[in-house]
Amino acid sequence: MTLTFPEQIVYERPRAMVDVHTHYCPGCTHGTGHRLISEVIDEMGLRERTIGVASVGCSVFAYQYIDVDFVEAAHGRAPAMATGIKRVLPDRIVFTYQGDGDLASIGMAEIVHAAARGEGITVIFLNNAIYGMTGGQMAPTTLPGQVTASSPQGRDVATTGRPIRMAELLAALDGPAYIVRRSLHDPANIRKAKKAVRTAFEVQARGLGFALVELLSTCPTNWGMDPAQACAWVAKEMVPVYPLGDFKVIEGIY
Amino acid sequence: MTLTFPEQIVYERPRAMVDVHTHYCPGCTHGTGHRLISEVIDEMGLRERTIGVASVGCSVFAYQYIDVDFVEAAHGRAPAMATGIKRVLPDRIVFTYQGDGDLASIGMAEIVHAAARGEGITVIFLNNAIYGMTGGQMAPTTLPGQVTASSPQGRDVATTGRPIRMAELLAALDGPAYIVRRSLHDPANIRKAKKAVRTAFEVQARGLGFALVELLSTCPTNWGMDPAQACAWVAKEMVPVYPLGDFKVIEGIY
Amino acid sequence: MQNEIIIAGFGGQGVLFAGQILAYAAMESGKHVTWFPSYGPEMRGGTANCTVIISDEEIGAPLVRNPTAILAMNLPSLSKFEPLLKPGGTLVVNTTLVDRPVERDDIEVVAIPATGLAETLGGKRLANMVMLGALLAKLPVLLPEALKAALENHLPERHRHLLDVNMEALEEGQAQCLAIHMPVP
Amino acid sequence: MQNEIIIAGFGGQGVLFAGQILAYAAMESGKHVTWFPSYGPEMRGGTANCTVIISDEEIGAPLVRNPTAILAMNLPSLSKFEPLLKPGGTLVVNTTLVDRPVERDDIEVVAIPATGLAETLGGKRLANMVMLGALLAKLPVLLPEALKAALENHLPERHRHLLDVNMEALEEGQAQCLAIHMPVP
Amino acid sequence: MPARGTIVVNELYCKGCALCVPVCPPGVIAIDTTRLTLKGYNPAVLVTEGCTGCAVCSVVCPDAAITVYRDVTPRREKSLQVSS
Amino acid sequence: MPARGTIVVNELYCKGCALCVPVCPPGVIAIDTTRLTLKGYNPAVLVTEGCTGCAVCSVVCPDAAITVYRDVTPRREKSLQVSS
Amino acid sequence: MPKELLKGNVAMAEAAVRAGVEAYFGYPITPQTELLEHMAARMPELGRTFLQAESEVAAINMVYGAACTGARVMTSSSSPGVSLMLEGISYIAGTELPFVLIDVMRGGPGLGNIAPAQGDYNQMVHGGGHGDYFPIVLAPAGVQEAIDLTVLAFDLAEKYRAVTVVLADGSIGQMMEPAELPPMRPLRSETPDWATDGAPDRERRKLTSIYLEPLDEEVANRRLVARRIAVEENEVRWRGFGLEDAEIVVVGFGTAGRVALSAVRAARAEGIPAGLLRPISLRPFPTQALKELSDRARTFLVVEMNSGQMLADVRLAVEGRVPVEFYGRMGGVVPYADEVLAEIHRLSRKGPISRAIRHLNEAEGD
Amino acid sequence: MPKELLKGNVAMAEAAVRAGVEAYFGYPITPQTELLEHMAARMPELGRTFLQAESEVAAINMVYGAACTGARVMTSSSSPGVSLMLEGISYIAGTELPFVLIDVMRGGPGLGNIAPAQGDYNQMVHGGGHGDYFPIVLAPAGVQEAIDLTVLAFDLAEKYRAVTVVLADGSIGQMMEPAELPPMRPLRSETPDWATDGAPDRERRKLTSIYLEPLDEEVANRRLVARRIAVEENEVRWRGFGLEDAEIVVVGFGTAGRVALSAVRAARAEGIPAGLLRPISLRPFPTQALKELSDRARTFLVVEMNSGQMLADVRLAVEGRVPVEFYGRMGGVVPYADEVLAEIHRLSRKGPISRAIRHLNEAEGD
Ligand SMILES: Cc1ncc(C[n+]2csc(CCOP(=O)(O)OP(=O)(O)O)c2C)c(N)n1
Ligand SMILES: Cc1ncc(C[n+]2csc(CCOP(=O)(O)OP(=O)(O)O)c2C)c(N)n1
Ligand code: SF4
Ligand code: SF4
Ligand code: SF4
Ligand code: SF4
Repeated sequence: MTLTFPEQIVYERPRAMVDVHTHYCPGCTHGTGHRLISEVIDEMGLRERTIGVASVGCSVFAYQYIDVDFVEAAHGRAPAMATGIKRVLPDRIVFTYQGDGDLASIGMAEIVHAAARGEGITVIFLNNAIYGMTGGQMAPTTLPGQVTASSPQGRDVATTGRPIRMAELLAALDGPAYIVRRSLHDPANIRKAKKAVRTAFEVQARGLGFALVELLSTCPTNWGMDPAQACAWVAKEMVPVYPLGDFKVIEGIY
Repeated sequence: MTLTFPEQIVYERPRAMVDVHTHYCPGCTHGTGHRLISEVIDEMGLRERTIGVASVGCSVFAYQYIDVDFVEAAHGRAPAMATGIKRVLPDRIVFTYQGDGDLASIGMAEIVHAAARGEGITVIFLNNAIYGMTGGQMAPTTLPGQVTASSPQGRDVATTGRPIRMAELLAALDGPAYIVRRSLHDPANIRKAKKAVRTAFEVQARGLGFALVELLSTCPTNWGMDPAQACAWVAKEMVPVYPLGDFKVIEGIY
Repeated sequence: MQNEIIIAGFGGQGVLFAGQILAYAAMESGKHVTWFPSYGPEMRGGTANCTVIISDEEIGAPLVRNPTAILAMNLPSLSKFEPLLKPGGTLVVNTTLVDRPVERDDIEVVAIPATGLAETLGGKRLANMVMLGALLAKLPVLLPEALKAALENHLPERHRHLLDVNMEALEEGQAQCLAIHMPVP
Repeated sequence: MQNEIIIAGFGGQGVLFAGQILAYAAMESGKHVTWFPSYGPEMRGGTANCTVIISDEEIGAPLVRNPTAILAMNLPSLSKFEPLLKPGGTLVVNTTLVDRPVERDDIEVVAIPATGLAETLGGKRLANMVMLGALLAKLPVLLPEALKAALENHLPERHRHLLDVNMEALEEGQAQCLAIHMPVP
Repeated sequence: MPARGTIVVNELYCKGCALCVPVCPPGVIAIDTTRLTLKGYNPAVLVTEGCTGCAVCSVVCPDAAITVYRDVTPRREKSLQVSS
Repeated sequence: MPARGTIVVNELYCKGCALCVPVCPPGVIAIDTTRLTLKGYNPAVLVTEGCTGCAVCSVVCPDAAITVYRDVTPRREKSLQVSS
Repeated sequence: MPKELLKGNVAMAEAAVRAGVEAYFGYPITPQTELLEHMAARMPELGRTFLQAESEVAAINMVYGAACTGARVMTSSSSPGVSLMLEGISYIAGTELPFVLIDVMRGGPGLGNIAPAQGDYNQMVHGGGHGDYFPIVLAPAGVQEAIDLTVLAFDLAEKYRAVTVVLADGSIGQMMEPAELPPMRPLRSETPDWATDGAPDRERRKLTSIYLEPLDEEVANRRLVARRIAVEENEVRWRGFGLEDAEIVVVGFGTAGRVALSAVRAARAEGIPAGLLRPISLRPFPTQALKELSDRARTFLVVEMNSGQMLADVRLAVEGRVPVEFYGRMGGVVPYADEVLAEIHRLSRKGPISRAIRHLNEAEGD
Repeated sequence: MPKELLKGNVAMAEAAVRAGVEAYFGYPITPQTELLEHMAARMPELGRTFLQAESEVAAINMVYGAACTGARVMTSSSSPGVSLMLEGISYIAGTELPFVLIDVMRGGPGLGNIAPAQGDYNQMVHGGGHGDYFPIVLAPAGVQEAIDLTVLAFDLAEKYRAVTVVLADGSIGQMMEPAELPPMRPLRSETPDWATDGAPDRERRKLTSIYLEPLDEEVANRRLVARRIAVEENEVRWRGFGLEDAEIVVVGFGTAGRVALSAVRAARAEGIPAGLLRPISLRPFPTQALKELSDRARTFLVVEMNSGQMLADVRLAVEGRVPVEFYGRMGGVVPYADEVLAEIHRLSRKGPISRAIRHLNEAEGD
């Protein structure tokens, strides 16, 4: 849009976001995740040297929404694909955008090894405690007792174990430089999340190593809630299981 | 052999070890690992209700040496295969025997998820810091600077990361009941290792959950050392990187 | 003798369920029947549709290019399917959500404010039954009783309390249809 | 004209290297040649062998059922390969490690205490060259010079200092062969 | 006197999720149930006076549908430079 | 008086790795370089008097090739029952 | 049992339950997911094993383990997920264990889409995994057949100790039709004599796919080939329509076969002597039946939802005696009956080369 | 360059280096490992990328990423490892990216053994992965050819934006022969116009294998089919021996082809009119050449180190004009020339059915 007094704009849609209506459900915080990344790409001026790696999940179409070169990985393999790109183009900014089924279930080996190698990539990990794309089955991150399409009686920890806390797990490795967890359920947390996303890109730009930001996210559709309820559920149910905070921050990042 | 005074025997080859010459190189502590498991199976009287899962590595023929029902898994997938067995035969004792390439490299997803689910299996994990079977390539457990067939200049942590310490990594999960590291390089440590292996089988027999014993092991052949040097190298080089000890022991095991 | 019916609308309008009720009714009337949905994430937020084929003999293709009847519950559905309807076929339009006239003149049109009527009966969600009722009035592929029986037997437990209003919606659809539909000259 | 030579012994006896030297010599003498090893873990601890085929024309199969010559550096190798040797073929046996006589009488046998001789020359590991020397003396498939040149050019750097003793071992093998080998009546 | 501002909701993006409604401090945003966007959603709209241009709605909007304008005060201008 | 014992090395299993040699407290085990086993290894053997039957060699033997005998003392017997 | 209106995925799942499946391991993927979800609800309530694996790789290896114990076990997936299972499938085949895989095919290659397709024909029928092994492959064309073949799959898998695949396209999984489920079978009472179930009082058992000595591996391979031959002799299944006097024989499986049925009916209604052979068993393939038809028919038309994979098997049966033409749609496109009818018209007029092939050449430009 | 005595695995690795490969990602597996090890030494010293991946799954997806940037990239593995790569291969094919895979085949199925075998023919030639895609497959029969085909593989991969496979059996990887390496090529200087390399001053690019709309996916599928047709027209390669007057045509690839050469030579020495056709490109397959021969020859004998996989492609070419017999060894057994010669003798006498088939039936018992 053309503006007569541009200096009056307090907030405007990031340039790095493509001007299209997304396929995400109303209120799905995947959109928020995309927005934060786009804002950071704008602020850091990375648009022309960034390569995004979309994963298989509801965010499969991330490549349609963020205005940088993009590839679409196989389910769970985004970190391996990003490794392939970063190794041949070390001066580019390479990030993956992955859901919890993608990263914590089928993609466990690839994320652990990318982190252990200290691969110089940025991973934005959206944890919504469920498989959204396929219609709401249990993820490794699903909460105890949570009813999903593949845990109709509620997740039974006796047979399926407790939720996997990826940030804590990866922080147990020597490789990573920056591992934190934030949430997208309210303005204050979204602002913190934005800072973390920016740091995660700066870590890469400064060549400090592997950076991952876990973002607690909503899936109103498969949780069977309206968007506001979903945000409240994140605060009430998810945050206690997935404490927000910094799990690994090497010297020199802050 | 027939013994006139059986009561005089202080030590004899465990009954659970098949009477064959193994294919292992002279002094390779894979043999020691097999022996400890066999002793425990004898002592606990498990021979007739145990199912072993051999993995792909030099121990691929474990099924020929330990006298229980045995299956041979695909490379890295032993924990998944063991899960399949244990789920349909919950009252049997199911254990896997895996090398570090098998468990820590290609098998990362399967071991992490089996541990996270708290799968009621016992995992004996031999860490010899190299791929033995295929002729001495780098493993995720290879020490910094260690020369291998695929790290001819010595492992470069800048491009391949630091060694993955599996016991510490898995201990970061909520699922496992018992995660310890021991070593096979001298009599005192072998005795401790034996106790740990026994505990790991007891944890399963008592239905307490997932148990894993990481055993530091030698590969004289691919390390280019004689067996005694190899044991010394474990003590001098490996133990500092892979500290021995208990990393997770839930209530009620000891 | 084979009838091919496409029911299309927004995700929330119960088009898949309407198709299933039709299919149950056909089955219980001893006919061959197939129900084929649009599926997967492309449905998310967007539009949904299903194809119900009712026949006296074994059914071959589960999808047809030119159906014999279409229930268009919103504008996008009308735009997408009107051109495909077989000449002489039946088009039921939910005029509440469709603000333009039908374009073709080689088909039978039933224009009915289904959503509007549904609201008077107890809620938008009943529009699908109103449309079904209207269809049967125009195209007697099945006996209304069969549809009612299907509703009776297959309305999910959690909606049991809505059985009566669903029945009324069906009847209202039929009644209105005979009254209001405008055959093309 | 094609010669097929199998060299077999314990892992540590340098049978693969002996085969490679033979192959280099053949290549540098302008012949077609293939070197095919036994490989993989089954070698571990156990025995190793390789097949070297030297020919004047393009070589087909890289493995043969009945070779024209065999170098048996230990007992298991003799037992395994003696029966396979082509009638009239050449069998070189390392008598130091083989305590039984050769069984077949339709072949040419060179019995030589290669390991023993090697020790006198500077170490067991030279037995492979002694065997090679003996083979060439009996079966002049290549010129001894070619073999020496091959050693010269392809002995790994870290063994360079052993070049001379390797040469001697070759010569010793040749010399002994003419002296000691026992043609079958 | 309180800062004055306004918002523009782009109906190409807005899905009427209503996340912006409760977070608005002066409570001047509401969902317009009388209209459907081209995509079939009831859009958010500024319903009364009082927008301070605090931009909190834009922070929660998953679809980056909101543009926020406000009278520039020196303080804000400084912080603007910081963040862009 | 020190306990007396002896070992038998099964040459079907022994690979002459020599791990048992240095760990033997009285140092009575050695590798016999004059003989090859059927598998082609120089086996370990008990070379002199003095084996106490402490069984430490059997603890390190990767091939479970060693059987250890010793005069039974009550103490040892007790601990035996414990571990079996 | 009375007929019910059942969705293909649910019907196959419940059929497996009634056939006595003891353990299910799987991973969600569209358009197969309802199958897994039905198992998630049913298996625990019956005290049987359901586990959502961390991946298809893990799922197939869990199946491998469970199969070693002699249990009736299965998994299900769709195209990309099945690709991830191929190493495990090869291992299970090499270990000569029975199990059932249901592949509900979607558009490919790669991530492709979730629409119905038949692009996994070669992958399943001709062994996508490494080495020589021969799964039995059954292709349903409707919900009732999907039920019947699922039950049959378990019996054949155990009879031949063979990997058995129910190869359905997405439309079979997603559509609803009236169908009758079989009665609930009792669970298997005894354990096969090869199972590694850690049982007392017998010689220990080993199950593995490794034979380090090639001659031993060859013996194992021969057992597999021998079973393949036995399967080819005993288990061929197909359905025909109007073949008695057919001059134009249309061949298609699964949904493509249904579409072809509509087209053939329409053609006959116009007096064109067309007929349909719909292979039900893809391996073993109805080679003999096609051979015999090729002595009578004037021409063959193969219809597939892929670029022409079964086509090769038809041509191997016909061996050039009569022309074999092809009409295929790819990438998740389900052909309409009128497209196939147009091909039949063309052939009945001995027209120009197939439209399908024409498209393909047109595409050469881009 | 002068000839050197080179091991096949090392020769292929160095050939790739000289052909300008910029990145190698792989995972150790016998009998391919020396290839990876050579890359581990060479690539870093040249400032290029070598990374030992955590698995074959990771390796192929690293290749996928690197290929997206337009870099010359490759991986190598052996049978079970290749099975794990199939999902990734299908993705790369669906994204229309070039890359080179070297598969040094071993005995299977399952873990099998590490001996030379040809059991991955169907997996590689007929698309082991899901969906319709068509790798170019080249099969060397010696070290020199392994070098030449490795270099060619990169050129063809880029020319057709196709997955290109060098399909070698274990013996090719393990044997040493005198061979000449090509000169070192300069590295690629410009980037293809489809590459996602994050470059400034141009429209952003997307590379993906997803086409949610079936009609779009079908267009992509047609591009793949069109390339397949172009490849079939331009890239067929094979070698013949004594075909001019051959009544018995032996067909074999790779090591089986070499063994057959010895047998055919011996047969001709005995005055038997035998000839050899050794396919070098398995896809595209030398169908035309075989078709023409089938008009002259009396009978065909296919020799493979598997249960008869290429056999089907030969039969499709011959279309029943003359008998096609088969002799195969499986599980890592390399046939000796005398076995093939015996088959030729039998055929020259028009003897009973093939010994190979005979074994198979014998085996039926067990
Ligand atoms: C190999 C493979 N397996 C399974 C699938 C099906 N699949 C697509 S997305 C998905 C899970 C997505 O969940 P998540 O990663 O949590 O992302 P979300 O949709 O919740 O954002 C699955 C299982 C697939 N596409 N490929
Ligand atoms: C899918 C697959 N990839 C690779 C291999 C080759 N391979 C066999 S064993 C092995 C590594 C073994 O190393 P480790 O697990 O450390 O056991 P070790 O031999 O050292 O005891 C590899 C890579 C294989 N058999 N299968
Ligand atoms: S299904 Fe869930 S995760 Fe996916 S777009 Fe909708 S709300 Fe977001
Ligand atoms: S190679 Fe290493 S690990 Fe393998 S048997 Fe020999 S010493 Fe042991
Ligand atoms: S948050 Fe954004 S999308 Fe949601 S209602 Fe407000 S403006 Fe619309
Ligand atoms: S430790 Fe065992 S194998 Fe090694 S030398 Fe002693 S007895 Fe022999």
